[in-house]
Amino acid sequence: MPEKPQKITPPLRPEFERGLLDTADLGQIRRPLSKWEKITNITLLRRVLILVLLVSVWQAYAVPLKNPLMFPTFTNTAYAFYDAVLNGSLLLKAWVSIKVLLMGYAAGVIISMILTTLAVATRLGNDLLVTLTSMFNPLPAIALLPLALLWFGLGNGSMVFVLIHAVLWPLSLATHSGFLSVSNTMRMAGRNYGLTGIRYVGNILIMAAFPSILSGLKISWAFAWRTLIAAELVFGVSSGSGGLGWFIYENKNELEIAYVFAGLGAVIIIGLGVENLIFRPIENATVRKWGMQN
Amino acid sequence: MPEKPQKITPPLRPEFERGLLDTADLGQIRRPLSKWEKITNITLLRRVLILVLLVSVWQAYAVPLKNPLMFPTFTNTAYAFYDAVLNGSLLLKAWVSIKVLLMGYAAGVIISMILTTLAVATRLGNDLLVTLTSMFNPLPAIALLPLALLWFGLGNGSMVFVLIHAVLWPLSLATHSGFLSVSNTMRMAGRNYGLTGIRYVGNILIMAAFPSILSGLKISWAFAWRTLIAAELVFGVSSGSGGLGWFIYENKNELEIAYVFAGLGAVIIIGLGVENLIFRPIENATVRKWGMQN
Amino acid sequence: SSVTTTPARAEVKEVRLAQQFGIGYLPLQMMREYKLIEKAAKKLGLGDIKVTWARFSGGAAMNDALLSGNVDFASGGVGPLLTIWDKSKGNLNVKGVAALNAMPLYLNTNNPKVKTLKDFTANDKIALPSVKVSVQARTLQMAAEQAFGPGKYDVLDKWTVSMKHPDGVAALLSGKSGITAHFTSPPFMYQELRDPKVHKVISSYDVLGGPSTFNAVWARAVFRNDNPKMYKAVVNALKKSMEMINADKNAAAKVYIKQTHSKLSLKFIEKIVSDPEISFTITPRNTMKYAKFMYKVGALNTKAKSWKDYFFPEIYGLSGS
Amino acid sequence: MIPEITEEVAEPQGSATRPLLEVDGATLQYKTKEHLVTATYRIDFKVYTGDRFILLGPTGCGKSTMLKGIAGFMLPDEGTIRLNDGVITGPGPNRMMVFQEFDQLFPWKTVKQNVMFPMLASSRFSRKDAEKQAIRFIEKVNLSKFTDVYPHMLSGGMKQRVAIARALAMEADVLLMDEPFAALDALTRLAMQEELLQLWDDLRFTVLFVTHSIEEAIIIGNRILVMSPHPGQVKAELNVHQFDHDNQGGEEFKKLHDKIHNMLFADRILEEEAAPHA
Amino acid sequence: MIPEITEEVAEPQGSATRPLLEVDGATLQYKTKEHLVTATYRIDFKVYTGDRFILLGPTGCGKSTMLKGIAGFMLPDEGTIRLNDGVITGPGPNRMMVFQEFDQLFPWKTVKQNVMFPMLASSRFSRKDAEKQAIRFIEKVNLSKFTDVYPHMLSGGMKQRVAIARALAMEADVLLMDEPFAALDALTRLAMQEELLQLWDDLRFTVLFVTHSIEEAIIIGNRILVMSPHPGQVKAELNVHQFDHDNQGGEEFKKLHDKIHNMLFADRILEEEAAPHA
Ligand SMILES: Nc1ncnc2c1ncn2[C@@H]1O[C@H](COP(=O)(O)OP(=O)(O)OP(=O)(O)O)[C@@H](O)[C@H]1O
Ligand SMILES: Nc1ncnc2c1ncn2[C@@H]1O[C@H](COP(=O)(O)OP(=O)(O)OP(=O)(O)O)[C@@H](O)[C@H]1O
Ligand SMILES: [Mg+2]
Ligand SMILES: [Mg+2]
Repeated sequence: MPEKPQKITPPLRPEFERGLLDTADLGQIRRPLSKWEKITNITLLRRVLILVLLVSVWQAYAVPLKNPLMFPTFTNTAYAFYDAVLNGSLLLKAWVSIKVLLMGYAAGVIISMILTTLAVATRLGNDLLVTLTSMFNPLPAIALLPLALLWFGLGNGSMVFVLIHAVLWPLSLATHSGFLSVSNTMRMAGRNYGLTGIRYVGNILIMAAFPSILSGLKISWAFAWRTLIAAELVFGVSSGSGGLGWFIYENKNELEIAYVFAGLGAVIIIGLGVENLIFRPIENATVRKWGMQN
Repeated sequence: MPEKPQKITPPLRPEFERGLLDTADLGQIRRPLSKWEKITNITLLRRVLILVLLVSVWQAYAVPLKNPLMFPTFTNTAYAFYDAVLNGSLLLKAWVSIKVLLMGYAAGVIISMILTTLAVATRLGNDLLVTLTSMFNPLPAIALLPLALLWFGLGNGSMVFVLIHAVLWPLSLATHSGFLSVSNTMRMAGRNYGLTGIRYVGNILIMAAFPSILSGLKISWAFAWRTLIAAELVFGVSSGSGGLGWFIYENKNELEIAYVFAGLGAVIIIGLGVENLIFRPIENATVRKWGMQN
Repeated sequence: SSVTTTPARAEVKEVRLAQQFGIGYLPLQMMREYKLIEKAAKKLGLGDIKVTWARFSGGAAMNDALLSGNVDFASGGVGPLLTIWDKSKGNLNVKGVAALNAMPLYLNTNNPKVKTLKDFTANDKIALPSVKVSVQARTLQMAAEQAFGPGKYDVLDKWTVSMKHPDGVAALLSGKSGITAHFTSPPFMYQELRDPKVHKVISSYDVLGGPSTFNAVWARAVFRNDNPKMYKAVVNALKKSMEMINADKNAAAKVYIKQTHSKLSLKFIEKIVSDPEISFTITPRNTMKYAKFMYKVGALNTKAKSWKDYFFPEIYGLSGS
Repeated sequence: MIPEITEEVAEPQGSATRPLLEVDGATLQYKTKEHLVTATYRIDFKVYTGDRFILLGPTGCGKSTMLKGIAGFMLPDEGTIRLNDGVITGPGPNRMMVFQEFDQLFPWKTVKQNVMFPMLASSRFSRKDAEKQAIRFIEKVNLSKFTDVYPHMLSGGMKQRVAIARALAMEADVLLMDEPFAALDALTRLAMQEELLQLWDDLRFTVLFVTHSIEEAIIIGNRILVMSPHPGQVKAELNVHQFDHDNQGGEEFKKLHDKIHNMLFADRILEEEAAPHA
Repeated sequence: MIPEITEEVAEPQGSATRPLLEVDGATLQYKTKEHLVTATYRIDFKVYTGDRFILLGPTGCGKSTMLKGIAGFMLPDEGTIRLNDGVITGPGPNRMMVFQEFDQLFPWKTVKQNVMFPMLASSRFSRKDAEKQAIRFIEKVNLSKFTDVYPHMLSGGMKQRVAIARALAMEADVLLMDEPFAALDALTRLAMQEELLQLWDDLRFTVLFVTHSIEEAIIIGNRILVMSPHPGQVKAELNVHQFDHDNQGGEEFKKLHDKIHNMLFADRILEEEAAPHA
């Protein structure tokens, strides 16, 4: 039999035992950060940079384009925004829109919670949610117009109705999928403490599915806006009391495109505000803090 | 010292050891199901029941309402549908819409994957995604109109562009939140095998976040439809016969409301079909099978 | 025009026109059906050209298409024409090519108590295509000024509601949505009037003192400068289509049904087309009244001295107003 | 620490005559679209009030499944599981469970909130009492300094200790513990074992304890159910009330240890034999 | 099973003079918004090719954290960790890790696919070889009948065995095993220990092994790093290459066991002392 190749053997080392180290400078230990790291650590700074970049690209594209009726420059838009805020009633109109939006959003969220609770509690509820969602979610708001008019007439009632349509389905889909993904151990732990029905959903499922729910809330928030802007045109508003959608539409009709962009800019600013002043703090105080998201 | 109350002591029992049981009838053990359970076990049956119920409610509401201009009965709509399929070109129009839809959807999904991959790979990518999403997601399609026309002109290019807008943001939000929720152990396991960049995202993150991605895909599928129907009206048709959206618009103008509902019905039927023939099988073959959702 | 084009310069081989929905666009439908532009172009020596027809559900998108160079000729109401002329002055210089028709617009109501504008109360809601800016809204403002006195043109505005034509019809006829009046155009106003509960309050002809243009065609100056023959061909085709409609109303009605896949009866369409109030002509009628009014209320920055300010010279020979 | 018990081995009598928990021919199965896995097969055993009942057996023999059945998360496909003469139909806070998995803590609650939660959810304690109780038991598992920390900041062993504290603090009638000490180092484990026995001596709850350490089984339990795998079946029941930490080194202890060891060894057919069947 | 080793205790010489892995004053910290937790504090040790190096210490002393540092998931906030003279900057397939948590398997892959995955992902094996290797190692952990089952259908112990098979099958130079046998019953554990040692004898990989069982440490390892908690520090390093299963009962073994036991006991200040500081 041929000799096997020699096997590696780790060397023998002396044993030792030693006392504990001084831990006085424990709190001081930090990996040194380079200046660049320090600067790029500031989230706000990075995001503002992105915004500045976007604005520059816009301006650089729009100036040589010279087509203010299609695509005004940033400076023109900024001026229009300034003018609309100061002389027009952009802020008031935004406020009108936001009020309706919040009503519809809140109603949609509540209904969605009821529907998804039903869906996890009973199999019929589950079928109902799945079927309704796959049926109604793809329907454009225009489809709801006749029903909205029949049931709520003109005005905010109908608007809230279509906003619910915008919020309900995406939020339910995200929430439901989140509920279904909650780990079995966590579910069993909750049920072990005698939680059932609404308490079970509220104390266990909603919390454990919070990342999904949060993304559902963000998505449906955005869609509520989209729908609102579009619905204000369809439902119109008795003149005088229109919101942002109306502001955009009116200016579009008058071909005051810089003002149209200013209106859209208001939507963007509100979107950025909601993300950075509401959703991000919520995220930091919940899923981040709990280690459920990195 | 007062005597303590007597403590409960479990009784002593004889020990025993025994042989193994015969496991011949192992495969036969099943909890008997009642007839009712057996019937309600059939998902399709339950869902069809829900549909029948919805249709009945519709008919029962619409008949006494006697308002065919706003809300036609189910039977009228069914007839209109039948007529439109047979004599009109509903199927062809639906196909026209679906073709564009699929293009936009596919493009949106691909871009979303790129964007979210960037977002998990780099911090700047993350900021970019968060900022862009919170800015553009709330914007209605109308805002993109000038850009779409400038860049893509009339026709499918622009349509695909607004469809991407409909798909990209909600899908990215859901996917990104899913990525962030992947457990640390799973991430570390993946990276341990030397996976980085695109392979890491494809092999670990996308799979582990699949429930979230799937719900994002469903949501954005629905929104692609909503947007398509709306966009077909805005962009009109440059040639050919237009799609479902144009069918609805034409009939609306003719005050053929039953046909409008038939068009919307087609959207619903397609929605149900996609849910039951595409999304549910995918779910069953993936997240259900893998035990990631119950 | 100041720009002289050398005849040698090649013109485009394709012309793109946009139309909207409604009976007012019948001349365009005729042009499409009978390939009138193609024929006119051939006569002018342009050879075989391609004509592309785009359909839009609203004026805003159509204007975007025109401004971005995706269509060459747009069509729509007089109001939008004036707006785009005003706003594109010194830039793209959009002007009218020709009128498409003269058509009345009716304000109908289902409220039996309303006989004149003065009978409207806070309980009434007037639907019109878009509050304050549509032709209907302008006409209503002009009527209000006539009824309530100078400067009081906006007294009815607070009761107006934006609604697309078909939605307005459904709302008015169903009587369940709070809409009690609807300012609309053919064929919707005639469909409404078939219901005995509905009656007419005013017609735009009353307000403007005679037949007035409802729809027109417009284009960018640069297209006309670069493609004078093609432009001419379109104008000629327009003229030709008017002649054909006026020659055979029945045939025209058939074309309408064919082109729009309409399910309305031929009789109904023929009746509208033959209505003495309605005429198909390229001559602009009473457009200056709108121009003056809109300037007065600040909707236009430019004061038009004549209808020729916002139309291209090809039709200056006509007795427009 | 271990109660004195009359040595006579006889059918139980007196106040504790009726078993608290009776598992009677229970077969528990997992069903998926493609597989049917029989985790336990016609299992019988009785647990009396005050028992420290050990489930012992190789991995995959259905110990966790059995506990899930008793907790009410799974219903038997054959046979019955009765608690206090009533058939178990679902979970309830009278049976507190410590799971084998590390993700049983609620990540959105701090250590203290996690421990308080079942007490509040079951309305058995006022908020004040629950807090006091929570602090007491967090101290017992030596995590006082981590009271207000969220679970994701704890090591594996620390998480399991919080779960133990949570279950113990409820002072439930029945404790179901699934390898609760598996993630603990030898010394912490020893301390926890002592703590559990001490508590048992005070409160005399009934505990069902899953372990894979024969030693731990002998020390903790008063009776051991030895199971064999695939499908999980009862192999034997043994009395081990005589032993605790103090006589761990002794002859008797070693003999019993070896007896159980051999019993399991004999059974070592492992998973090879049985597997999910269609 | 255990290699013969010259008994002379001296600084290492010859081919294995240079350490494979050198941890030099490594401090590893977890930072969250509110807390800064120092998990290990200025840890030094050297691991040579072929070492079976044990990390031993109470829960929360930073064993898992140390492995994460070596695996490259965390960078030291102070000090360095060097592998083959290069500073570790990230994870790589030359260091295969078995995690402590049960969710380390990919739920979307069957047992076999899970085991094959690292082999394919690192392109070290062809698909065919990977499959052969996977089947071989699944057999080694006695799960052949579960080859095509998804992880959610396995018990806790079975999941851990799959993870072990996955790591072993890679035949990596360095194995990092975080309490891999904690969820296994005594017998399966024994079998796995033997399997690991057998494999080591064949392949002579280097393994860093976290355990909280002193016995397991002595049997598996050739050298033990004893750690003390809060923050995790090096307390001692011991040679244990002399011991294996066969002399487990012996006097020497027991003496060493007690020595380590006391060493850890002496240190039993527990978590009370230190906690997350701001
Ligand atoms: N969710 C599940 N779906 C299908 N089969 C399962 C599931 N959970 C467990 N099993 C199977 O049931 C059997 C018993 O599993 P169980 O978890 O009860 O074992 P155990 O005795 O607790 O093992 P361990 O000591 O490893 O925790 C195993 O064969 C396992 O494959
Ligand atoms: N993600 C984290 N965030 C903050 N602190 C953490 C985190 N993970 C662990 N720690 C802390 O770091 C210290 C060491 O944890 P580690 O997991 O390394 O311990 P361990 O020795 O592996 O313990 P065990 O034997 O229980 O697994 C503990 O005090 C723990 O609280
Ligand atoms: Mg188990
Ligand atoms: Mg650990």
